[in-house]
Amino acid sequence: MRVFLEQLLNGLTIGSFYALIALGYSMVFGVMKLINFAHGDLFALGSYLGFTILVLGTAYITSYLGLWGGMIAAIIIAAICLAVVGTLVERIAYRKIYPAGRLPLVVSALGVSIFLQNSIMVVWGPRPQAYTANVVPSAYLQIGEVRITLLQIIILVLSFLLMSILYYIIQKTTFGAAIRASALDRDTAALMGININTIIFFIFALGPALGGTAGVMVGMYYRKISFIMGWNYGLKAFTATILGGIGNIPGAMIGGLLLGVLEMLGSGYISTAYKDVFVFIVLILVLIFRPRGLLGEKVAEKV
Amino acid sequence: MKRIKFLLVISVLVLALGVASLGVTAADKPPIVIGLQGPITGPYAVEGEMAKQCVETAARIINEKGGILGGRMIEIRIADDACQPKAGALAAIKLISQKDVVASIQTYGSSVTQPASILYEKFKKLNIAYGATRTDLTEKGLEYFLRTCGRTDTQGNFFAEYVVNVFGAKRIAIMHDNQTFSVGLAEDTKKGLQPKIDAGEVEIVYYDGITPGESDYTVPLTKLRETNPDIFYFTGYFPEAGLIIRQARNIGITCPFVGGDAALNDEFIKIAGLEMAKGCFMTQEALLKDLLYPEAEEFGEAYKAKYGEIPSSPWAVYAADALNVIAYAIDQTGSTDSDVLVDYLKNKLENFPGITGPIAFNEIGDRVGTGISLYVVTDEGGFEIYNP
Amino acid sequence: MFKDNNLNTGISVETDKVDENINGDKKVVLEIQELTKRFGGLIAVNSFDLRVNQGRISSIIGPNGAGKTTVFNVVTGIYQPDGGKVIFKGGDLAENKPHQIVAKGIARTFQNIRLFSNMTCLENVMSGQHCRGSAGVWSSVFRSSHQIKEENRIGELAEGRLHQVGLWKFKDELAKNIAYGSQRMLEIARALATNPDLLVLDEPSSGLSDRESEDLMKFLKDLLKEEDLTILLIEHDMNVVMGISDWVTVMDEGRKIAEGLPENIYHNPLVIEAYLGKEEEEEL
Amino acid sequence: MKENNKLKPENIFIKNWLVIILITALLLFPLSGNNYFIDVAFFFGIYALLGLSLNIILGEVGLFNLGHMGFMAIGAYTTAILNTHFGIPIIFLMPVSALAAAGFAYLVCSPIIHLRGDYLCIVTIGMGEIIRLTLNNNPFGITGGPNGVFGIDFPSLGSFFIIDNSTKFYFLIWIIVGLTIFALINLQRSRIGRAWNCIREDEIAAEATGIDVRYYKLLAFILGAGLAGVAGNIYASKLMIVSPESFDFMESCMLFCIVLIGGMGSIPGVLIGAAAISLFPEVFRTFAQYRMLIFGSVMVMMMIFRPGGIWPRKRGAVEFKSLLLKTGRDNV
Repeated sequence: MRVFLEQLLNGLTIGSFYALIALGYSMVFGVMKLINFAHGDLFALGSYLGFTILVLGTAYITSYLGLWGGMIAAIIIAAICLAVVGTLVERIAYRKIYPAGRLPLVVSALGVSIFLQNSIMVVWGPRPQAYTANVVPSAYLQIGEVRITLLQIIILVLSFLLMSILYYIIQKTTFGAAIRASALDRDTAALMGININTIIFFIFALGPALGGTAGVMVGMYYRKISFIMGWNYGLKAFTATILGGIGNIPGAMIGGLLLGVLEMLGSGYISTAYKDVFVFIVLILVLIFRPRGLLGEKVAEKV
Repeated sequence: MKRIKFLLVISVLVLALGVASLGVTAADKPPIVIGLQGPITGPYAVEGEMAKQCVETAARIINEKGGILGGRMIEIRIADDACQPKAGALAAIKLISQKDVVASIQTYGSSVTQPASILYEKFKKLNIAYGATRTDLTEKGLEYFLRTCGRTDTQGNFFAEYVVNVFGAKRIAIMHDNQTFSVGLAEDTKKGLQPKIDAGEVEIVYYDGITPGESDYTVPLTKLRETNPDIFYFTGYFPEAGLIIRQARNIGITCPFVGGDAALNDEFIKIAGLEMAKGCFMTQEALLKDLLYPEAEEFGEAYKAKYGEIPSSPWAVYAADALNVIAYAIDQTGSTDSDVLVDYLKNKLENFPGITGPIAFNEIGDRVGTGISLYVVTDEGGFEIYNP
Repeated sequence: MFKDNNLNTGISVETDKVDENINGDKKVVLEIQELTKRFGGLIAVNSFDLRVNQGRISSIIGPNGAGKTTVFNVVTGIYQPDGGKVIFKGGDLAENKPHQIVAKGIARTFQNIRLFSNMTCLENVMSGQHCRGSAGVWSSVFRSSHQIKEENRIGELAEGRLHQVGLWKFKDELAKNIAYGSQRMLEIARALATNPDLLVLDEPSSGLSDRESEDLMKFLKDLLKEEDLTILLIEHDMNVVMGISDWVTVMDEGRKIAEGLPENIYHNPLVIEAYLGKEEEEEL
Repeated sequence: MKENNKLKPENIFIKNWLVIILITALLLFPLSGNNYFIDVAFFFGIYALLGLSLNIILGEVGLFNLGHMGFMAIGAYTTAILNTHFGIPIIFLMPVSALAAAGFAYLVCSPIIHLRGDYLCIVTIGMGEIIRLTLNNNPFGITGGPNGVFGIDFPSLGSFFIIDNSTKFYFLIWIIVGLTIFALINLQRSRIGRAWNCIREDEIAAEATGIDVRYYKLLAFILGAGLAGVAGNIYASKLMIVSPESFDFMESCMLFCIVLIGGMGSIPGVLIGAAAISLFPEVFRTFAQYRMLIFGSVMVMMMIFRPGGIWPRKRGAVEFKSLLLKTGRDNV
């Protein structure tokens, strides 16, 4: 029981990382029909930015802000930077290519991804970096036998908060309605007087911002960050997106959490070595039987 | 018409490559070129970089003393293998295909050394490993493969006989990372423990591998915790070691943590964080700072003079020693032919005064007599020999 | 395949007895029996019956959303029916894939033209012959004499069809680059290239100028004279329908509300109310 | 691209002229005798072969496949394992690897072939990853885990004919690439090639025109995988070692780029793309760590300024009498 609870907890923690990243994929795909391969590396970039912020600000944090304050500050700054970078990427690398269709976009996205990954390597060096201990809170709660670090709690709460805010924006506000509309049919939405560019700007700012947040959290949680981590997390998050139903916001959240839990339980009860294999097999099965993901609804081909 | 341009560009490019490759120059008094294959980039770049610095330092010392074979300088040629088996094979081919490379010092990590050594063997090129301690590397009857570092079975036995007693451990957990070196050490340790197991003094309660390069090892660690061991021996490399000690402590594994000789490294402390790292133990060949030979002094000075501090990794120093023996052998035999050199090193070389102590090789290419000690991470984040 | 009766209640079908003995001698190519197709709650086609006679032009007319195109999609195998049968040349088409149905001899066009836009017009038509070819991977790779003969045959036949629809001059243009009217004709040429027995046209004249529809009507009439072919078409444009059809079926809300000779249909109050009425509103 | 596609005679002449230049360049190149450059050219060849094989799937049929390296891995490991464990000569293993990869493709793809666009894409990614991870976990102790399988022989027939140096490997791979190109040109010009393109253009219309969409999609996967298997075979015997990390997701993405940079479904395009991907990092090695950075930005530039690829396929006049002439014409 204890083991199960611990795995579940870890699963949820990782899952919330995946979910936060997946949201970025999902929003961009929903509106642009683009698999934004650069998103994973934006996440990694966020992680490194957080690292630098914390290193530079160590003195300030320890004396004034306190660890939690420092964490929040790092997250906010990183998120803002990422929002800027994200929109820049869209401006420079994607906007001109929209008329050319989707495949060139994919290549461009891969190019951006390679570019970001290697710029991280050039700036921070090829060695894995580590969030230094003195800026990461290490307190924990002992509930029964299960030990929960405060960090985990904060991560869970924070990501849940962010997700619900986003959910509210997307589902309840008129702006969200506009986003959903343009996700369904961009041209018609444009005809209905929705300013697509604003929407694009918004998703390319918000997606990476969430990714960056996740990046800082991952850095805090595992300490070790490396410039290649973007690929692994990106791939997992994209899997989560598809699992939940691509272009579907709640789908991305549920997909992410589900993936995290699956991964942990899979490695706990099936095989540690084959946990990713297990994850992908589940994904493929889901797609065979529900070709549009868990929450995505079937749309009949109009002839 | 554009397309035609493009085609032209390509064909020109192909031709250009050809022409460029024709330019081969030769000096009148050629230096002795010795290859160094190491992880200059990639996750273990720190080891490769340090090995490069050490070998160059050693070469500088020799060259300042007037080189070998009456004034021929030693030149180091680097090939990067990024600590990947495939890249390692390519790097080996790159060195082999350069005719002026007389011998090669190869590389950190048994999983890279293994394929590379086979290639060197195929092309009959002397190669001396500095960071590959897996036992069976020398057991496969390779003619041209030697190593200046020790073997994992020495280390395994050391753990089994000494360390276990020090902590009076009964329940032993062993974790490896599925890679050549790590699995080798784990197996050797198991073998070393076998007598005690038969005698019923100890038992191995956990023995399993993890996948390197991931960031979350809580699941295997939870399994490990459920077996509540007295001592936890991790035989993998430092990036995983750093994560594992953190996560182990976080989920409440309190028993002493002992790492193999690939885990002892400043990076380990950086990743684990000092509060977690201090008090961790390592089974480890002696570090340069603990070596008391005059050659060690000299080398340490020369290195410090250039790079500010003495090398923290023991392997880099073995690399320097590899260079020393090769240079010495060439000087003595007056030949750069691999067969001659191999024969000399294996059969004639006796007590060569190396940085890491007297060096000699047995007929299968293992170094005779290397010592292992138990190190502990101090509260300041240094490493010192642990004496209970 | 099941058949539920409660759906048939209250369907009044006015059939022209005259027609039966007009073309009693004609044999039936396509027969649709009690066809039903649902999308979720919506019943698109509701136990619909139809008989298409050899060598005639039969039309289905009806207001938008009457279920005409759905009938076509079921006939051509793109949808599977929820009830009823489609019998072609005496064989049941149930469970057949679209390409198998094409091989059996039904070729179709689409309401919104679906061409292979980045291929040349000739290639578009040649692809129609695909189902009549047999060359496999090896014979294609090694250009076996049989494959070469086949390619020539396909090519010449395609050229013939292009001539027939008057698009020869565009043979090497990309399909997306030719005019809308020509694209319609190209799609018909592609359908004809499959050597069909039954040609199914989905609103062939929509988007065409009056002049072009005139030509189209003439073209279809001549086609029937020259070749042993049957045509089933959906049409919106009354003039076209009345101009060329030998037999007209009227659909509304998934049901057949009337069928008969064009002139009779033209004066059928039910039809005028259900269909023409709406048509006029649309024209306002 | 509204242009009259009929080729003017001098145009043809120039094209063939360039082909001749290119071929002679390829033939003379090894005379330079620099093994390093010859190896680079060899890897160019490998990428060309992989690019061509993916081009069948992605370029001709328009199926997103981001797991193509998986097929190569199957081929490479089949070769490696059968050769090291049972000492079967590499040459005989070439068709075996091809069949293994093709068979695998058939098994894996038949249940998922109905998926559209991005869903197929992620499934292929998943497939590629599953293969890599499984190899990495050393099932039944035959794949050697992260260290891979090593000590693979050189291709040889008895003792008189052995491919054991860079130059011979260079010719081996380029001869195979040449044969592949010949075969693909013929396929492009056959009813099969047309069927593939129809599916890429409009699946429903293709089905309604009498093309068995499912069959031809699977056929593309099988042929593509088979070629990738051959590439794997040569790759394994050249490097003498296969290890999982050579077949990771990044590599599959690179192949994807080869096809798109060159131009979908265009054979010369694929060659150019392969050249770009394989030569670029080598030519720019002097930039050391900056080179991949440059590489990434160049990819973006490419797509901004030539989204159709460097050399998009030109659909030219099809004629039926002079087939010999035709094969030479629109694609080379």
